Amino acid sequence: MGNLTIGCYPGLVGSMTYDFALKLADAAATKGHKVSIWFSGNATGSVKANQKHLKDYSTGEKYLKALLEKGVEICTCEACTVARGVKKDEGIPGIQWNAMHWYLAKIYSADRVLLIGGE
Amino acid sequence: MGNLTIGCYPGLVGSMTYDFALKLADAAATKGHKVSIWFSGNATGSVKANQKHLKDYSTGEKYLKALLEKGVEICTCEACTVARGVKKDEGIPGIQWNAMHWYLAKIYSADRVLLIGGE
Amino acid sequence: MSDIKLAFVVQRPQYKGETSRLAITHAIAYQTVEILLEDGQTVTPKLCFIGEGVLGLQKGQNAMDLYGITSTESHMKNALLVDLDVLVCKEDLAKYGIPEAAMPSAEEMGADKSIQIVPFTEIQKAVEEAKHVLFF
Amino acid sequence: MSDIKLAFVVQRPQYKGETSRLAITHAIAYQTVEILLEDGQTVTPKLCFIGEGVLGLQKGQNAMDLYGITSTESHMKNALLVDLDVLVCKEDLAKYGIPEAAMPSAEEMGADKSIQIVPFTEIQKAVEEAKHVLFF
Amino acid sequence: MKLGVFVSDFTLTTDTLERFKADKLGIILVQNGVYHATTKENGKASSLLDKTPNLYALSEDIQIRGMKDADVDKRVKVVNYGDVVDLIFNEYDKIAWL
Amino acid sequence: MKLGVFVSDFTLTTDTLERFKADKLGIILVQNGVYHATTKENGKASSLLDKTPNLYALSEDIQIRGMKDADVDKRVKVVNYGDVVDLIFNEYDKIAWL
Repeated sequence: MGNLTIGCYPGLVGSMTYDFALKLADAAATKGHKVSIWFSGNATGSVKANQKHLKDYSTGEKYLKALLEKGVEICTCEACTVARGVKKDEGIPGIQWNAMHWYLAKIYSADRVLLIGGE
Repeated sequence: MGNLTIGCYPGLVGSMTYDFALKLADAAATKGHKVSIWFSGNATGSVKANQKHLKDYSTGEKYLKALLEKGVEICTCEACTVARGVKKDEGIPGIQWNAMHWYLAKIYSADRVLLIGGE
Repeated sequence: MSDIKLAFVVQRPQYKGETSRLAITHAIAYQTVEILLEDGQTVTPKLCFIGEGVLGLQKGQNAMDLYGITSTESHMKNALLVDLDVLVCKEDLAKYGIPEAAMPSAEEMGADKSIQIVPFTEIQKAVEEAKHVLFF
Repeated sequence: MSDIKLAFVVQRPQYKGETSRLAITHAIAYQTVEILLEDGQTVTPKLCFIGEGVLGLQKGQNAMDLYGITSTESHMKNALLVDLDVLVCKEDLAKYGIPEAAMPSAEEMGADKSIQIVPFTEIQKAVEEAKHVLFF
Repeated sequence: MKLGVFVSDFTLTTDTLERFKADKLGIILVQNGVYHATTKENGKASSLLDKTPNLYALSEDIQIRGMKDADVDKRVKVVNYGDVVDLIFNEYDKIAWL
Repeated sequence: MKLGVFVSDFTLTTDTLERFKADKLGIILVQNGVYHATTKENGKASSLLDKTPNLYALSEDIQIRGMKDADVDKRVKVVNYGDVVDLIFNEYDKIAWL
């Protein structure tokens, strides 16, 4: 089994690139691979807890919690997140908050790296 | 003096299109024009209060408050905002929350309309 | 009694960011704007699709099952149900080989209007006749 | 003792969204990653600019006064100060008429490294030699 | 190198894919990138399909747009998320999202 | 109609500007759009500058990129935010952001 590290930068709502990152992570974890996800840029807004799911908008919370339960490690860039007004105690429990070197450390042991830069 | 309605959809951080919208609104208000701003899409994330201003990221709060004081009307799309996990009591005071028809109503009396769709 | 005409022009493909979808929902909001206006004041958008904006309008979309969101097709039907004029550029459908029969219809839901497949000149006219133009 | 080589390739212009700037700051983070790794484990990114990615790298930027944010120039200097290899595609600078002398330098701040203006083949080589490649 | 590239747009704004050489190149069409597999612009299939015999398109992203697997150019293999995971791990050693 | 258009990118992904006709067209270059005024690709000025004599570029967006007003093509007038407001109200009746 392999080790996949995904960097995801696009925002939660709108582009569905974010949804792609989560679905890919889920498919890889389901096959038994070790998966970690790094959020930076607009994606960091998605770690806020208590997202209201309207049917016209993607939502992340339910899927993020399911991934955490499957053993996927998820970390958000702390600076990017607080710059968007989201504080740590407002975040989804289980998601890590760290600096960019978290991503590089995961890359160190990854077999495959996918950076989805977005935009 | 004229009446300018700006629709702003891009996010607060990163693209600086958001900054453009605010600077244009400020310049128009300074010249005595009546200005209203409608936030939809990613821009709605910017109405959250207590944004931490790091020097690597645009911030909206200070500028939004200054615009409100100059008499600029600002309104965020409620559905877009709650979909991003921001609740009304977490918002910057003075910014209105309403549905998309708010924007159309402002357009009704506008002399000039600028929609910045972004992306 | 006065009406303000608007042209909403969608020039980017559906399912590319949120903006192209917001064009449709913002146009639909013309139906409820009366609560914020005086009697006799109206706003009338025409919703126009050009260029890659015509991509992603086809019927048969499966967005709710696959991504948990409302499809563009469903938004288009709502637009027709509230009597919006929806213009799709004929030349651009042809350019991308999209059959005109693939456009959604809300006829069976009781809509009086259908999507109007028109030459670009009609969209130029809608833009000229509008007081304001909004590009998405 | 093992090092993982990475290639960060910036292909979009600076000041276009946040992604191109995040490439630089993420590369700089290689300097502090040791706190999360075992002794002797290192990660070494090469930061490469191609295509429109070379736009917005010029010196003389005035971002703090005008927009209240750190300039790309300042990030580039930081990258040099932490000894990153920064490769800028020679053909693309020429294509856009940007003089090589317009590239920022951190020499007066004590940096040992300078921006390396290299033919595209060198960037292809960096990508081949890397274990992973990240496009921004 | 064996490079697997995700293409998520129809109109590409960079020529990156043209420039890098790979011993083995795979193109995985996702999101609006699937139009490269389903849509002929002015009757002509996308030139992306000439770049490599290793072409894939994500089924979910075809279906959400109201198209069917049958609309896909014969050179392109329709895959699901699980297939994409296998491609990433088994067929390519570097992965890029352009 | 008198149409004032904001252009905020260097590589444009739509041909909208080519297609609509206006009696008077103004182009206001902002953000990465200012490269149309400052940068010659392969020695050639942007074809956008041939579209109309009414060309403007935002000074702040030139300066943030390390360029100077002197780098701007002579056909383009450098303006500030206040000037843009005046253009919007006095010179054009419809405004677009492409």
